[in-house]
Amino acid sequence: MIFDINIQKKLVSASRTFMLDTQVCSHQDQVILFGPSGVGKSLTIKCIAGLLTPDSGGIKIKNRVLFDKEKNINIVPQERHVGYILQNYALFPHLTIEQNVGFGLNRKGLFNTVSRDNRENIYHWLDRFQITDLARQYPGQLSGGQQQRVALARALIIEPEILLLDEPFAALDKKLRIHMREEVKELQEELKIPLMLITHDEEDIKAFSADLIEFTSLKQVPKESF
Amino acid sequence: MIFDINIQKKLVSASRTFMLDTQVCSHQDQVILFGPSGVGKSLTIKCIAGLLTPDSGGIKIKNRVLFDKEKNINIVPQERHVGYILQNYALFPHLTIEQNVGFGLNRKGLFNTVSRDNRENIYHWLDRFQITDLARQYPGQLSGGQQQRVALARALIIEPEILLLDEPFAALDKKLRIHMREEVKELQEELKIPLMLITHDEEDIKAFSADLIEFTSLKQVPKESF
Amino acid sequence: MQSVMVPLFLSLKVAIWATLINLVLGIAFGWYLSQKRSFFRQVLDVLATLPMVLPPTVLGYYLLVLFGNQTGLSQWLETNFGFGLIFSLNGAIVAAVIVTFPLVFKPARAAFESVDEQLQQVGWVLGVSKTAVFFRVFLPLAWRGIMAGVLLGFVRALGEFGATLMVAGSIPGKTQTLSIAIYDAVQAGQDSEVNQLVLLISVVCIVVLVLAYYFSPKRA
Amino acid sequence: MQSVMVPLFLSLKVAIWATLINLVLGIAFGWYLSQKRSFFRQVLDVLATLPMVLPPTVLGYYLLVLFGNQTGLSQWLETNFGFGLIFSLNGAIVAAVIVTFPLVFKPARAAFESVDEQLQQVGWVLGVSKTAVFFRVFLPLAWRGIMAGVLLGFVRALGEFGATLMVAGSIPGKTQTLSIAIYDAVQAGQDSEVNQLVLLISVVCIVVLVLAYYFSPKRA
Amino acid sequence: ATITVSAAASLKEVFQEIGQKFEQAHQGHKIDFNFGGSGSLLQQIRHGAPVDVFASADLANMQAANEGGFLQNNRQTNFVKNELVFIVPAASKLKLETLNDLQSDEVKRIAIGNPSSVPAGRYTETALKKAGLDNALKEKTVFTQNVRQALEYVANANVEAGFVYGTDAKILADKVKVVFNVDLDKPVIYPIAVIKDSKEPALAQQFVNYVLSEESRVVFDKYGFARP
Ligand SMILES: Nc1ncnc2c1ncn2[C@@H]1O[C@H](COP(=O)(O)OP(=O)(O)OP(=O)(O)O)[C@@H](O)[C@H]1O
Ligand SMILES: Nc1ncnc2c1ncn2[C@@H]1O[C@H](COP(=O)(O)OP(=O)(O)OP(=O)(O)O)[C@@H](O)[C@H]1O
Ligand code: MOO
Ligand SMILES: [Mg+2]
Ligand SMILES: [Mg+2]
Repeated sequence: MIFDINIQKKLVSASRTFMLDTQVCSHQDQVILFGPSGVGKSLTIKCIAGLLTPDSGGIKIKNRVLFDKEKNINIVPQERHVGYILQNYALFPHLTIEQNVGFGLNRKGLFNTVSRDNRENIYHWLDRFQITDLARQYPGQLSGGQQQRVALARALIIEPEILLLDEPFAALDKKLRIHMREEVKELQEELKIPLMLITHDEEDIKAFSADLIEFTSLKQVPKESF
Repeated sequence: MIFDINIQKKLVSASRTFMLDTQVCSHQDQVILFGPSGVGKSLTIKCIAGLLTPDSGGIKIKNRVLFDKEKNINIVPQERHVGYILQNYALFPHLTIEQNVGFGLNRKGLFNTVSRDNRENIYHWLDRFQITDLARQYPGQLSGGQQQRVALARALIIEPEILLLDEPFAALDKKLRIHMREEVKELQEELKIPLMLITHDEEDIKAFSADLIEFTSLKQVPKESF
Repeated sequence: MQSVMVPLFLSLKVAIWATLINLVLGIAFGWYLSQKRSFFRQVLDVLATLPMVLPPTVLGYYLLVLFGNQTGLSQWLETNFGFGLIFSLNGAIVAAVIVTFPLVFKPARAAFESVDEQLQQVGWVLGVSKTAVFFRVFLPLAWRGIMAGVLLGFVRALGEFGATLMVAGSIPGKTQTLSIAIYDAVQAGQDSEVNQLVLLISVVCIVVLVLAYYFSPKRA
Repeated sequence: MQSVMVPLFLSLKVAIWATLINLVLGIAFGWYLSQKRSFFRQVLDVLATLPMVLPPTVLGYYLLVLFGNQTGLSQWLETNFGFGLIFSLNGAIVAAVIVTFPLVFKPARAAFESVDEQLQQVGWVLGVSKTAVFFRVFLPLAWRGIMAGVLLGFVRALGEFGATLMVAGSIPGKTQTLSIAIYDAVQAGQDSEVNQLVLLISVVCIVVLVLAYYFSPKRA
Repeated sequence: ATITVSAAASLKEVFQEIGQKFEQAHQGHKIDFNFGGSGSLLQQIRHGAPVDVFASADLANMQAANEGGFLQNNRQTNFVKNELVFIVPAASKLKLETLNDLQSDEVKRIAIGNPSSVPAGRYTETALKKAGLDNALKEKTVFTQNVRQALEYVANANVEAGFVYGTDAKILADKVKVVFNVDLDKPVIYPIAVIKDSKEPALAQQFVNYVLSEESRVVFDKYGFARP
């Protein structure tokens, strides 16, 4: 079993309670989550990255336990080694593209300077994603599709052990989308790391030979039942 | 002529200069902009909304001059009456969904309270976009697709005279995308207002009987030439 | 007890007026400075900050010279508005405003500068007037920083005594504020009275800070 | 001229030390308060703000009692660290820190609270340690608000004299800072010396503020 | 009517008591006191503060007021005299009997009002000069901003000795002890005067007269102020 996920989380906000209840079990190392807007795809991936702590259940990926409520295991995000792309990119606004992409290469340092060793690596990724000429820009000076590619480069450069991609190609034009899809596929196949992808794009579904997990909106429970 | 746009704008940033040079002329009241990432589609639409002032040229829509460098005309954003959806939504983080959607209904008031008259209107739009149960939430508590629908509702509720939509359905699942597309089409046809849409989705191109304007990346000039 | 209530009341009057004035002027000035970086605006910023570097008593001395009858200012105010500054609570309020102004406008400026400009633009495009966008988008988003400054200003105004003493004097029942009363009591070696007054001013301060805390917006 | 340089030097020493201490303690405290809303943290916030409400001279009086020979504190410091507080520049620094601490931590707290939490989380997921994320993401994003407070603190420390005077005394060449010298000159009616000293302290203040302006990040 | 009396800080307690008695004796009239350092009070008067009576703790400030033309009929009257006293903390075990004993190594710090602005400091400086001690003691002196600050240093035992007015020492009689009165060539004299711009000159003069009366004398005695 590569993906063995079973988590529950109650999110309470004014006048509404959302109940996340996800089961994902798969022997394949590629998994695609799809389904209507607001069913909890992004929240699920957030739990796996360690940014949201489920109320109960467990997360096991490639036999590595990331979270287990009963055994009281909860690996900190820093130790989960995931490549995670948020739906809204979340680039660091005060850093250049170069610094953004290189952020995770320096795990202890207190400065955002890019070392010479890392620079080569960073430019390699910028090249691959066709954003080399943006290296010295700030995120606020980039187009939507450019930002998305920066987010991808930043997540992939750290050689993660798991890839969690939340609609990673949504802002790209068709040609670029095909290119980036190939890049991700290649990387995944080369490193043999588990990949979890959220998408609304049928082309993605066709391109990856992934296990398809459909999220239905059934899990949303009206407030009264709590 | 419904769309008569001819604008130039030079954007200088560290180690890079982007030259926007857009010509869009169309007799149709629906126009779709498409093309590779970073060619200037979003910037063009921003100029039309009045948030970026071109260096030269003019913008005339349905014979209304919004901008004319030579005649020194530059209508302020408040008076352009556009329904504008940004690629990153830009919802007001401190306001509830209800307040976000109702924001433009109150043009002079100094408070964000929603009046009873407006509430009915707001809920009408929330219903149409299937986000009624989110009315009291804050943007930070919404999924990507939900945020996008809020941005749409906020832009459309003010009965704009021009619609400028920057990849408005990118974060929606297929079913919802079809539904929202229909909503926008209906509205446009009902109000007969000019619509300009940026998209990477071929379905959009098929669904609208729009004039297709392809942006090529030719206009990007290397720094040396300045 | 009555002898304590009068200075307390005077102190509150000074601090509340100074805070209200700062709330308007400080926010407006901070906003103005945040709108554009320019040499002129920076000069204004520095000038408005300068009074803070002077010992309050010295500042009070300058205010005395400025408001005194050697410049026409005092007489002009007096004849036109019946509004004296020397030896009056008005003088104490003006002194408190000048002393606390930088505490308010500087954090306000920083807070305004940190707000995402795009949000105000979206407000404009939605047809909402600039003033309304300021009140409905910018102000609430900058509120946390503004409040920090306003609270600092209030507390400082409550404790201010150097400049006040010089301009407004220490007239019991008229201009003797709580902090001047404390100073006097310390000078006179009246330990129990000092403790009583310090307790009182601390309670006022605590109450205001706690109230402000409960009315401040929670983190999203 | 020499008579002016010594107090100036002492003033700068006090203000710079106080600012450095505040830079560390104020930011740390502001950060701590911003991390979670709790009753306990709010109590700490209020307690640290309280000294501001006291007239500095009165605060100085309390510090004198606390550091003085009557409690063991002073002797203990003296024998163990050779570190006296009364009538020494150390005392002036401690007084300046206490007076300016709220000016630094309150805006810092507000600035930290306004930073998008998601960005720090992204930093963690990228495998970067909490400390490093603090320095590389949180601190730069909150820098504007922090700087506003730090500058206010510096200027105030430069001008502080009430509490300093009480604790450190006014020993020419040893603890007589510029602001105390100004006060003395005003009291003695030495108008031309007053103007000279005020000009000097203003120039120092202006230079620092302008430098800070040029080193502050531009708006994105 | 109401008059404002600006009086030196050291007169606070005694003037408040006299003021109360005056108000009782002159029904319908009220006195607002404004206490502060004599120098500050003079500055306020110079800049147009509405003051009716000025009572200074030294002759120099009153002199300056007179020269500035602020006194009615250029008239001023001396009303009390104070003593300069040498004090030590109540618990002090040091044997100090004359000014010369201050040179002892056991005396590390001496609190003195700043001679450039504090009258008491000026008197002290003169006395020390006369005894030929001013240079010898230079290293030990801590200048204070007013007399009361010197008193506090002694009361809190932060200094081994200090010079204050007799009336000050009386306030904290439980914390400081007076060792001896310092002999002065020029005595510590407090003058009082009606201000020229007074809107109630008659009442102001009445108050000055009351301060000079035998009725007030009793109160001054109680607080330790001598006849001029
Ligand atoms: N902080 C929160 N508090 C309350 N509810 C929340 C919070 N965050 C998310 N939700 C709710 O959880 C649900 C799932 O959100 P999620 O972002 O996982 O959706 P999604 O499946 O990714 O949808 P989309 O395709 O639109 O991105 C949504 O209905 C949302 O309103
Ligand atoms: N403030 C700025 N300073 C400098 N360059 C900028 C700035 N804003 C945008 N640009 C550049 O302008 C170009 C056009 O940006 P725009 O957002 O219009 O692209 P787009 O066509 O919408 O692309 P996408 O499909 O990726 O959203 C980009 O290459 C971008 O880097
Ligand atoms: O009361 Mo005074 O003027 O400090 O000697
Ligand atoms: Mg999502
Ligand atoms: Mg775009």
